[in-house]
Amino acid sequence: MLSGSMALERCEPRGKLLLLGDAPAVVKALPEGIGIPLQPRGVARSRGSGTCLWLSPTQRLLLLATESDARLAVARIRALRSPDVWAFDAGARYVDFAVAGRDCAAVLNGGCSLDLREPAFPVDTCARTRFDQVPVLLVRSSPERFEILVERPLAHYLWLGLCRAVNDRRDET
Amino acid sequence: MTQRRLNGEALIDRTRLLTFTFNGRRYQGHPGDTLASALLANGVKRVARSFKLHRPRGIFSAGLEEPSALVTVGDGPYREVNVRATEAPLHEGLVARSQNCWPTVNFDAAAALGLFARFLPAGFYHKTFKWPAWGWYEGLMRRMAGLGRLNGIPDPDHYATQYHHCDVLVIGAGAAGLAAARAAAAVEDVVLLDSGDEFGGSVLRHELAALPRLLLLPRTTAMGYYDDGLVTALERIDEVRAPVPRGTQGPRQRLWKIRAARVVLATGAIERPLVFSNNDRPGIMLASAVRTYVTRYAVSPGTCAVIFTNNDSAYATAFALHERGVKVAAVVDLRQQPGAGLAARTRGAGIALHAGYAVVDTRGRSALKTVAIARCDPGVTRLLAGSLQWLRCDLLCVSGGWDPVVHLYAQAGGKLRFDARIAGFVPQRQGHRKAECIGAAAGHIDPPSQAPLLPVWRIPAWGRRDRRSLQWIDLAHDVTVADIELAATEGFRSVEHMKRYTTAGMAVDQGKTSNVNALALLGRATGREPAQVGTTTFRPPFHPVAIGALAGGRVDQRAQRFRRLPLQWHAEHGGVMEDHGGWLRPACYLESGETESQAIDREVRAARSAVALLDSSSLGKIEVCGEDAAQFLNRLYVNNVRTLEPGRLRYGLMLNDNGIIIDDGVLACLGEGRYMVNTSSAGALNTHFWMEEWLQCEWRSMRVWIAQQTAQWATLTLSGPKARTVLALLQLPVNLDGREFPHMHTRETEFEGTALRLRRASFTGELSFEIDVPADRGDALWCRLLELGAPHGIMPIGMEALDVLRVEKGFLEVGTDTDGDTSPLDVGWGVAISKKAEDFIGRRSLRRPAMQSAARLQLVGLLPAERNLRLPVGTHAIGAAGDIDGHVTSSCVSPHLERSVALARVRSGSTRMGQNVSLDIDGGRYSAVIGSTAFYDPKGERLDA
Amino acid sequence: MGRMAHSILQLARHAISGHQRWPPFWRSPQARERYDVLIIGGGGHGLATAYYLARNHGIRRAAVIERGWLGGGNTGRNTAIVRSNYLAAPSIRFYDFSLRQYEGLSRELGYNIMLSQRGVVNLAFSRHQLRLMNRRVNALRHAGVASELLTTGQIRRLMPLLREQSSAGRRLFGGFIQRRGGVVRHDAVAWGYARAADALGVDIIQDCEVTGFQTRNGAVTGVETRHGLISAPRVGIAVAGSSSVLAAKLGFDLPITSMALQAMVSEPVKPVLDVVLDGAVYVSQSDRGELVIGGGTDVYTSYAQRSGIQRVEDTMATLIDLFPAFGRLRFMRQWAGLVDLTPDASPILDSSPVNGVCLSCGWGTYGFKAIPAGGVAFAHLLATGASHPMAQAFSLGRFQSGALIDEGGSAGMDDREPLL
Amino acid sequence: MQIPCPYCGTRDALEFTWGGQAAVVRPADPQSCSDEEWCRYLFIRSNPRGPHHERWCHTYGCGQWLDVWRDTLTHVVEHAALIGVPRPRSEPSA
Repeated sequence: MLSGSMALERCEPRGKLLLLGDAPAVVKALPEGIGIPLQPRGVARSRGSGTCLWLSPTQRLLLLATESDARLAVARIRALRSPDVWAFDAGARYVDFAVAGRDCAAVLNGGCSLDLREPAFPVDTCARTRFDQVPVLLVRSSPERFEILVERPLAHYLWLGLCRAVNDRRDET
Repeated sequence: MTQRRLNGEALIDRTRLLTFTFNGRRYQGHPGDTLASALLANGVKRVARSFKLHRPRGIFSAGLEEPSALVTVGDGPYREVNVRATEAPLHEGLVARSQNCWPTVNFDAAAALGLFARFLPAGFYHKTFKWPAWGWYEGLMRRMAGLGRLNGIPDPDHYATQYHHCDVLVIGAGAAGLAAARAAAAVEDVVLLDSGDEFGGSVLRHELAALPRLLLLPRTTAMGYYDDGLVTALERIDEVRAPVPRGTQGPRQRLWKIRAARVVLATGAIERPLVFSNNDRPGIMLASAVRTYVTRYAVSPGTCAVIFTNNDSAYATAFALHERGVKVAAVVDLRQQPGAGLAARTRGAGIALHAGYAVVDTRGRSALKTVAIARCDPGVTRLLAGSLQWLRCDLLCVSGGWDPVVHLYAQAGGKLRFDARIAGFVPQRQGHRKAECIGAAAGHIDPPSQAPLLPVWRIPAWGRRDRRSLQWIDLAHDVTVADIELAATEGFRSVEHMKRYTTAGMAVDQGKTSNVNALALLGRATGREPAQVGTTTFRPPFHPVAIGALAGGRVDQRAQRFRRLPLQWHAEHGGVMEDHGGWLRPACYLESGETESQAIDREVRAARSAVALLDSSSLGKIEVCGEDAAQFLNRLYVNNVRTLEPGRLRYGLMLNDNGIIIDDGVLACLGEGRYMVNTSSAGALNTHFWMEEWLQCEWRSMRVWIAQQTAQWATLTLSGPKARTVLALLQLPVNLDGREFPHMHTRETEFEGTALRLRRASFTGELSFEIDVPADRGDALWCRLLELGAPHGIMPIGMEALDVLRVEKGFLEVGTDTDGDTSPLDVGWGVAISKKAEDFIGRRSLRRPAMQSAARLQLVGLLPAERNLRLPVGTHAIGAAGDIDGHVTSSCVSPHLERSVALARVRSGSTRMGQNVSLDIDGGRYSAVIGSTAFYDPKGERLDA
Repeated sequence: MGRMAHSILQLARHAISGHQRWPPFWRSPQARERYDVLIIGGGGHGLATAYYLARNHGIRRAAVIERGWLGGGNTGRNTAIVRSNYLAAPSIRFYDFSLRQYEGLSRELGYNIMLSQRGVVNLAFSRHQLRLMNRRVNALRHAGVASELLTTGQIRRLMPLLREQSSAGRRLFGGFIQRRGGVVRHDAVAWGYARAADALGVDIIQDCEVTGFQTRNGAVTGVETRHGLISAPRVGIAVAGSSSVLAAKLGFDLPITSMALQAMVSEPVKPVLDVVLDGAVYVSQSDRGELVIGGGTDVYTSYAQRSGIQRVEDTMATLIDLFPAFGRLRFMRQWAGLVDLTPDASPILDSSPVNGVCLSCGWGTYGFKAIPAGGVAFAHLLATGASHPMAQAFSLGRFQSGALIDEGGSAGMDDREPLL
Repeated sequence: MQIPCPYCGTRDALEFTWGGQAAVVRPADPQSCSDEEWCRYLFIRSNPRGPHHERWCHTYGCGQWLDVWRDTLTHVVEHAALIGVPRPRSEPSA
């Protein structure tokens, strides 16, 4: 939906891969060219081969172009039979939204308590946090654009909340 | 009606007229007016009746501290009660009326209470109304109490919430606040908020708006200071416009939650009145408020004024009135020596100055007409005989000094001290980084007095008659000097006791103009200085907040956070969606003209005779992997997990360490060190949380990884004799034959290019297949199965049918057939447990005497003697001695057994098979036989098929 | 108890004299050197205990010492609700005894505590909840405590402003009511008991903080206070949220966690709610017209009698989901009490590991409604050394034997927040 | 209230779940301990008024359990660390 300078949209489905394991083992298991973030809240972008988000010391989420990419990756890693790296298809688990525009940070602050000013939350930072009552995963893809990943069962509830947050700023614009 | 509008500059737009009504009469005002200034401009004096004694009251202040002028504003759904007339901005068509009076504010029947005032001292109701019981009097009391009347209509407006981070938060845009904000904004992110919207006037405001790192929040009032410097503030967005239909506008108000590295409180000070006889008449106002009405709104609240003060600041009011041509009859100053310059200037203006005098009484039934002044001794302890004289005036401007607004400072944990200079409480130390007071809020009242303020908490009454019950301290709650002294006499020496006993400071204004007078007088009555008495706690909010604003966006569709199934199909096909453990799931599917019980019965029969399709997507799906996964699960579940082979399933019970059942589910071994745990729907989150807690906090050396994959998968359950037939039509690359793929086994395969998992687990007692597919494929597969199964009589079923099926089969449901006191021993797991060698969570607790007791409630089946009597869940069994013998936990009339069956927890039930229990249903006694819980297909041939 | 009886005549007489000669509610005595029984904690429980010690057991050489001002703890910080609609038999018996005492208290104390038995209503928002309620109603009926299931229609008549179905999917299935339940003017309970205990000779000493204890071979001999040492062979501790702090001074720990219980009031309005609502949100309308709203506890240890904003927001969201018409009403004041929670949400009324010291604690969020029964039972324990028949289930030993009293009704684990 | 998560940085307390007193030792062999010892482990807590050593989980964030040193009177969090990571000496000890 559009309102003033704000754009709120639901993103196209993409492949998602949940990676469990300690960083070194995970790096070893992944094909060449796919980097993973080592720092908390880090985002690693690999040429062509998608984006990897830091979720926790032992969890990362790999975003890939298509769902089949993700399934292949799962199969490949399973094939390694490593007891220290585990991969799960998470393509259907999350729904992705994006909010873009000059006020995007303020819109998110309509329900999220984080400091989203650029110095505190620069581009290519991700964070798990909450928007109102909903656990979300925020990714800042550009100074004026955030992606919001949410688990499917709460996606509708979150969408209503984000629409509300955009509307609530109408008096500003 | 007299017009009291003055000439000279003001912050109102004289070029435009606004029409409004008050108590049904039409008046006019200007943009920029508040309801209060507009009423005063129209000469309206009486606007309200007091809370307890219904005394006529007028406008007392010019701000949010207003104790008296509370009115009801707006009509229909927009009606708002207890609005301070001094805060309500005027807009075209505004409708306001007095409240808490009948029939009118000018003639209020309840004012008769005044005659009995002396019989109604503080706490009088505690000393009376005991016979025959309080209830006899309460109704009347309740109708008398309260102020405005709610319209009873849902609030049509909506409210926003906004988090904000900044380096410096400045509260209050007076001179001090403006300076602080401008200085900081050069180098830091700054927020400057103020209850008004001037920000030092249009010029300065323009300038400020241009500063890139400064955010201005007009019409915003700080409400509270919470842990770690979280400041909440309420922005009144729409108050300058007339109400408009919902949704056509932005939010009505916005609740800000601001986190600042530094909070600067430039919240100013509130003027304190003086306490004397009959000091509550309409026409008696705070001196500073009168000044505001004159200079800001160009309104004179009266035609002839008297100033009554104990400090220099009120002289400015005298001069302001004088300069605008309003007659000032006299300045009455309690001090023998006012500031020299002021005295001269007053006399120079031809205003009579009575130094060393006090206002000792007032007259005027409907509004102020005359005031009596008398000479007093330097300490104002007594009045000099023969010095009494009456002055005609319709406006009395009082000033007893100033109280810094230190509410947020105190909420931030700042300590206060009593400052004799201003006879008020000020911040103890400066430079409090969390919340620093500056300017008047820090006690720096300017202009600084030439002559010191003379603290006088109560003016002696003239004559012998006791007037203490006519000397008002808290105008909002009708608390008088007599009430405070009564509290002291009766032993309520603590300021908190006095507050609760007299209710001083507990009204809507929270005693902003009365608290210090009240505590000082309590001190006087108990021989203590104000400093020793101390203040009451400054509790948030500083100023009342609409409940809707606190609820923010969590209304209507967002009132509850329910989880949604991945399938949209249900609601569109008659599914009755209800809350099941936080998920919205279909209770049943209503076909036209059907009752719920008919629908449930139809669904049950389909499951038993053909095949049912159930959306089980909310089933918890937690993947537990790693070298130590088996050992990990073996410690968490009552069952032996080590012996679980790949491709197999096992039912599991999970306890807390107190030995109580907290969840059950099905464990699947998918391969070497790979397990899938299917928890109950309600338990998915808790169980995952529980696992992580043990892994991270207790068994940190274990090599285990846990993934909460519940949301990734849709789970569709085919259940019934024809389940296999229908599933076969999908032509999965899996041999579905019962010998190849028996009960309690699982398979992983692919379907149309995506992963698919099959489990032969059954909660219905019928041959069942649980099918997992990625959540976004759920809808498609569901429809496909309905299509393929149609010839075989497939039917979607809901939770209620499932409940009947599992009760028939005698499967327990955690949280329904168990409660916070149920151990596995109570549900027949003793033998299984004794076979397990290793320890598991909760095992030790089972050995405690109370858990071993033979008299515990144990889960059994009940067959009522009356075959068709459906036992209400919760029905109690009564023992021979009249003691409680147990209770029914689940129950249904089984369509297949064609009789009523029930699950129940019965005292030592497992040892009482075949015996009768006596059930009490609404006083009637019914009998039932205790038996096994497996009513249907006890051998399990159907699900093993 | 001549000077005890307040009455309208007395009120009139004092009105003539300008209310200047009312006797004080209680003396402000200096602590004596020794007492037969010393009660720590001048809240409802401590004061009631003192009163019943003197009245039921003739022990008048007793004192109540209070760190601050009497009734300043949870007694003055709760939502003032009284009810006995519990689930477990021992709880029902105990709390109903308490309610019966409340019913006669105004006359017994000669002081109107303004008991308003307007009925306490619980609501069920799922079939499951409604079934659990039926179990509770039957348990109550079997214990001789009247309560009834309510249809949605009956609830509609009791609460015309209640919204039964929300567009979010919440739906009302029914509820149940205990008509004898209601509210009391909370401060009056503390004041009434204090006044009555004082009249029977009990010393009430305020601003008297306990700094330590004196013991000789495992038995208490006295209490050290800001006002010096006070000797007593028997000491009763009734300090709610501070129980663990005093226990630590005596060298033992308790199965107790102290948490902040939030409460708030709205501005006063003419009557809009004539029953007490318990459950999704705890709300009633005071005789002054304010909505008194219980906000639930902050789930972490806290001794700060201070409240956060999150709880208020959660509570208000629930409130206006049920009563959309309250949206424009303003919330006026918030505060927090300091509650002492046990693992099974039931109290501890028992002697302690230190001889002579007895405990009345673990009242959690049920303390106020338990005051009269707690006072009777604790007085009995202090006077006889044996636990009162109706309080035997509330022993310290139950945590060892496993005989917990399941009042939480929860399946052992409170609802956790989700992990993404 | 805010808690400085060693991974995610300082976050509002409403992202965390409280886990009670930290470092409560579960008996190595529960079967061999007395009812009294078991009770102590299950239920008896220090519940101090002032500095407290607790366990919190960053549920809405990284999902990690943390050792937190917090003052129960002021709600000030003095330190937060990963479970098992000892608290720096410099910190005033709880």
